[in-house]
Amino acid sequence: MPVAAEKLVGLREAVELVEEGSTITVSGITFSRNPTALVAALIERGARGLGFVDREPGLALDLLVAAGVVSSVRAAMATLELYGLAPSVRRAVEEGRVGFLEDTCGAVIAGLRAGAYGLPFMPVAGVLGSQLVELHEREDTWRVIRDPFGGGEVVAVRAIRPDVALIHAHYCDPYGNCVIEGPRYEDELKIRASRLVIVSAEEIVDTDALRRLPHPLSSTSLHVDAVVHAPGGAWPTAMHGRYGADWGAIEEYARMAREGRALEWFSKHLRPRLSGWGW
Amino acid sequence: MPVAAEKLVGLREAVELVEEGSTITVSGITFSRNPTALVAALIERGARGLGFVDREPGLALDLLVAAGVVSSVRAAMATLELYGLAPSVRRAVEEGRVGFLEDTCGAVIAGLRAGAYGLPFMPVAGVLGSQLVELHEREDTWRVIRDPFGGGEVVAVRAIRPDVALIHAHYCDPYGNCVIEGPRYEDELKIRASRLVIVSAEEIVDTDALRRLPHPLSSTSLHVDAVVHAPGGAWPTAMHGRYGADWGAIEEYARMAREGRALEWFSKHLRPRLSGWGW
Amino acid sequence: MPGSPRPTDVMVSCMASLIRDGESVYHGLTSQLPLLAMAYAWRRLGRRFTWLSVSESYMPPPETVRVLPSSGGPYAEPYGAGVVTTMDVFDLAAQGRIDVMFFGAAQVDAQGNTNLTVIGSYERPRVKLPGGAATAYLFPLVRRIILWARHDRRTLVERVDFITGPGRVRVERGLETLLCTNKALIEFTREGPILRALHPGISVEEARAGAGFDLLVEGEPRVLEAPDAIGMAIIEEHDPHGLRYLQRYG
Amino acid sequence: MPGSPRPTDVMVSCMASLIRDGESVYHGLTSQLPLLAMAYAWRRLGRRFTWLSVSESYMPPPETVRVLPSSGGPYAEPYGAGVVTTMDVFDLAAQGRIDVMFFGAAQVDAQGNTNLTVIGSYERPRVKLPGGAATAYLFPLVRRIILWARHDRRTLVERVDFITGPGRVRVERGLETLLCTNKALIEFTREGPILRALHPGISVEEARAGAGFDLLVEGEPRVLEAPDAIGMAIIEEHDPHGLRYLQRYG
Repeated sequence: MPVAAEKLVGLREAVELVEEGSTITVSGITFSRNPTALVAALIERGARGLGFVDREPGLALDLLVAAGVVSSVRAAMATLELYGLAPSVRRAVEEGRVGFLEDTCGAVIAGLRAGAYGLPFMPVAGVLGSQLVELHEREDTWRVIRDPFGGGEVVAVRAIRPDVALIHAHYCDPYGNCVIEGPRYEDELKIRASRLVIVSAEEIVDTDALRRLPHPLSSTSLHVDAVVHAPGGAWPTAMHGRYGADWGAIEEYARMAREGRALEWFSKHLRPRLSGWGW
Repeated sequence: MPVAAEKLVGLREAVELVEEGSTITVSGITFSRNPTALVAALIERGARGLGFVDREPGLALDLLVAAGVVSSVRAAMATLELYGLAPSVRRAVEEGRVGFLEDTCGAVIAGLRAGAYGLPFMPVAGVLGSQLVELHEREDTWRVIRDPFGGGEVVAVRAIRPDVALIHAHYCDPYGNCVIEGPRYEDELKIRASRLVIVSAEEIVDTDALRRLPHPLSSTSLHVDAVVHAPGGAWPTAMHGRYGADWGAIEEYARMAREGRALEWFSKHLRPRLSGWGW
Repeated sequence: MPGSPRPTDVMVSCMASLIRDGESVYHGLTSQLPLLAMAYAWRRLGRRFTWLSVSESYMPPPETVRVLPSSGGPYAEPYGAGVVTTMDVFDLAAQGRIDVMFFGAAQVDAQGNTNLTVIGSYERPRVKLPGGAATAYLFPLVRRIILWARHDRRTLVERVDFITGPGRVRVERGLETLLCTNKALIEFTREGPILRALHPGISVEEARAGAGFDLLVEGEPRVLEAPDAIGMAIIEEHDPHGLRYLQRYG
Repeated sequence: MPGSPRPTDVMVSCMASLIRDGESVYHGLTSQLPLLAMAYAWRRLGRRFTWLSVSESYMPPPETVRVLPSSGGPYAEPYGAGVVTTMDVFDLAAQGRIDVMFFGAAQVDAQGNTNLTVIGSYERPRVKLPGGAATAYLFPLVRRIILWARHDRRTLVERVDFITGPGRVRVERGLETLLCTNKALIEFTREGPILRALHPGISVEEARAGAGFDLLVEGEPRVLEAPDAIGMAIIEEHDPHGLRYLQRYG
């Protein structure tokens, strides 16, 4: 594990690290802090057939499914919120082109915690009584076990260890020491649970800019494999403290995706931005 | 659970919340961010026979044991570091006056995580092969179980739920929304795992001072039962960003405690400070 | 001049009325109506509670809350007193310390089970729904769940196609489960679903006709209070563009 | 003029020499010698590694590190590039991503088992030791463990009174376990404890006489390099008051 090796690379180099057959996870939720620059690069690269795991994905997932990059999904919810069901996901699942394992928030968190903590599994509260239990027992992702201390039945969630995490952060030094501000969602767990971590950041800063931060780093160089400078790299989703979601662009996406034209939207709006991110 | 109820109380009122027979935990490690003001108040109140659980306690624990406040201890290590074994703890345990269940850092963390996450237990990596396993199986605090997903044996740690957490923080609003800066140790878990939480703070601030903090709060009003203003409330231990440890006072403590005069030190150094903290 | 209350607005005030002083209240994604209900409860009904959100913004000044296409972004509740993560809230829930949570549902059945997973079978979906998010996790844990859904026989069904949220577990444990529809307020109990209140102008018969399960009536159901002019002004302040009507509850 | 190296200083340079480029290295409490070893490895031996600490200060500029009575306080490594918690490091360890950890021991036996728990029996302690801290947790997890201890027959024993750190597990798994004493460097292997090197002026016989277990010798053990004047100047810069000698390793 090289320490002080600089990991600053271009967008193209970064997404070339994503190997065939990988399962990926992304930062943020629905329309907030999606790693859109990295996602766009993955689409542009022509990646296919990846797995995807997340709690409450939105735009990034729908795009990845529309582009055929992702062919199996595990998530607690996939939604475009007020713009309705995630249209590309819905269509692909209904047509049987994409597998979907529905999860539930607490269990996704438990699985990511187990992955991040280097444990084979974690118990999770709640859940019992939901038919999701049957699905996951069949997939061998959950098991109903007895509390070894006599407290009754509890669901054990197998560790979730994504092959790749695509994370958009506020700032990062060239070694992978990064800081996310505002809402974290489970991104700090995703960074720790994943085998390969690619961080894109609004700003690349000197390590000195991180000194005497009052709060723990979101990632260290030990966690991160590649760093990309991508200002605006969450567009059109929101970036806490920097920019809001671009609702016009998102509404247009929802409309076009419903019409099966998600890739047209990509060509019109996201592809042109790739060069600005050094593609 | 009252929401916006002010929880700002005096030191005396705060420690009166600690009920007989409680198990307590404290913030910080050895000589850093110990909740000395709260500990001093507990001693002055004449509390006796409490349980104690922590990862790497130092000064606070030795004082509590010397004063007879604590009569059973669970910890991974109890040390005065360069000043040697914690003298009051050592003597009390060797004389059979205080029970000591030795734990190990990773397992303390796992137990606190289970407590904080509302789970009956958590698995922990490592540990197998240590004779600590026998001790804890006897106490029913650990169990060696099989990974339900076929990965072999693993130690399950029963949730640690202290009755009371005594926490010294950098700042806190009157409702219990608090912020710890710099090293966290497991304090944010202790806050979440404990049934009753008393926070002393260097500064009491308006809630508005917390707005737009880039990092998550160390505690919210939901977690905290009482807030005390105690500037210098970690003395003579260190407070990140505010004051270093007072090594002269600590060395004197170590010497006097070895001579069985820990309470004399208390009377000389800590008791006089109580009035400054509003006792 | 604020507009007249529509059924959506009555749903907002109905949900708001179910929040009590001192409670801890969380809302999730696609929860524009719960967001409005929380603001309404605070400002119009004077309820004081701990405001928690999937946006991880804690205790935002209710006046600053805005309805946006996402109820989870950083700009819907932008001035919180700090970041409190969803993980943190869900851990509190596991400890039994979260009092109120809101959930939508594509189907709700007589036992209060909800479905957000699939219409048809899981393996061969007729409609692939968005997924239950925290539904399965929180159903057994949260003291009071406030559901909102459309009042028709496609939604209020005898048996859900898939049990995402185990309402039966809640009823068995004595946890409160309430449903605000665009016609009524229903509570799920051991005895069955009880019609607790009606929107203004809706009859018991109409409410029953719109449900695919038997609705019990104890005496005369209350009539829900529609937002008055002050209430509507507040709702419109938070949602000037009427995004709340996009979900077509009327 | 820096002082002459004493056995304690040779222990520091011995521990430092066991850190390799690119590794992740963590030290715990009462670890003034490891702290010095890390600074020495960085500054005198030019090793570049990820610096992690119980003080939760990450990658402090090594020049700014100071030996204090606590190796865990915020002022021993005050200018870290950020806070990285012990929890975070221990999770990395569970994933097999921590390369080096230092541990003291009151007893070490032929299998590399260590005791920090008790002299005598656990139930009736003759000496209640401080406790193993992370010993039991990390022994099965960390790639290379560097122990330090006094070279005498009370410390280097045939069998420890209590297995706090399961050295046998390490040896079986092929994890490296090295011991820097005030006389020698010993490695625990499947074949047994091997005398790898000696402090200047210490003979094989002396090292063997000081151990309560058989020390294997393969050829001629190396002689450890004592810090030179530059090295001593560095050590003294970090520990101007000689706190490192308080543990009485000579």
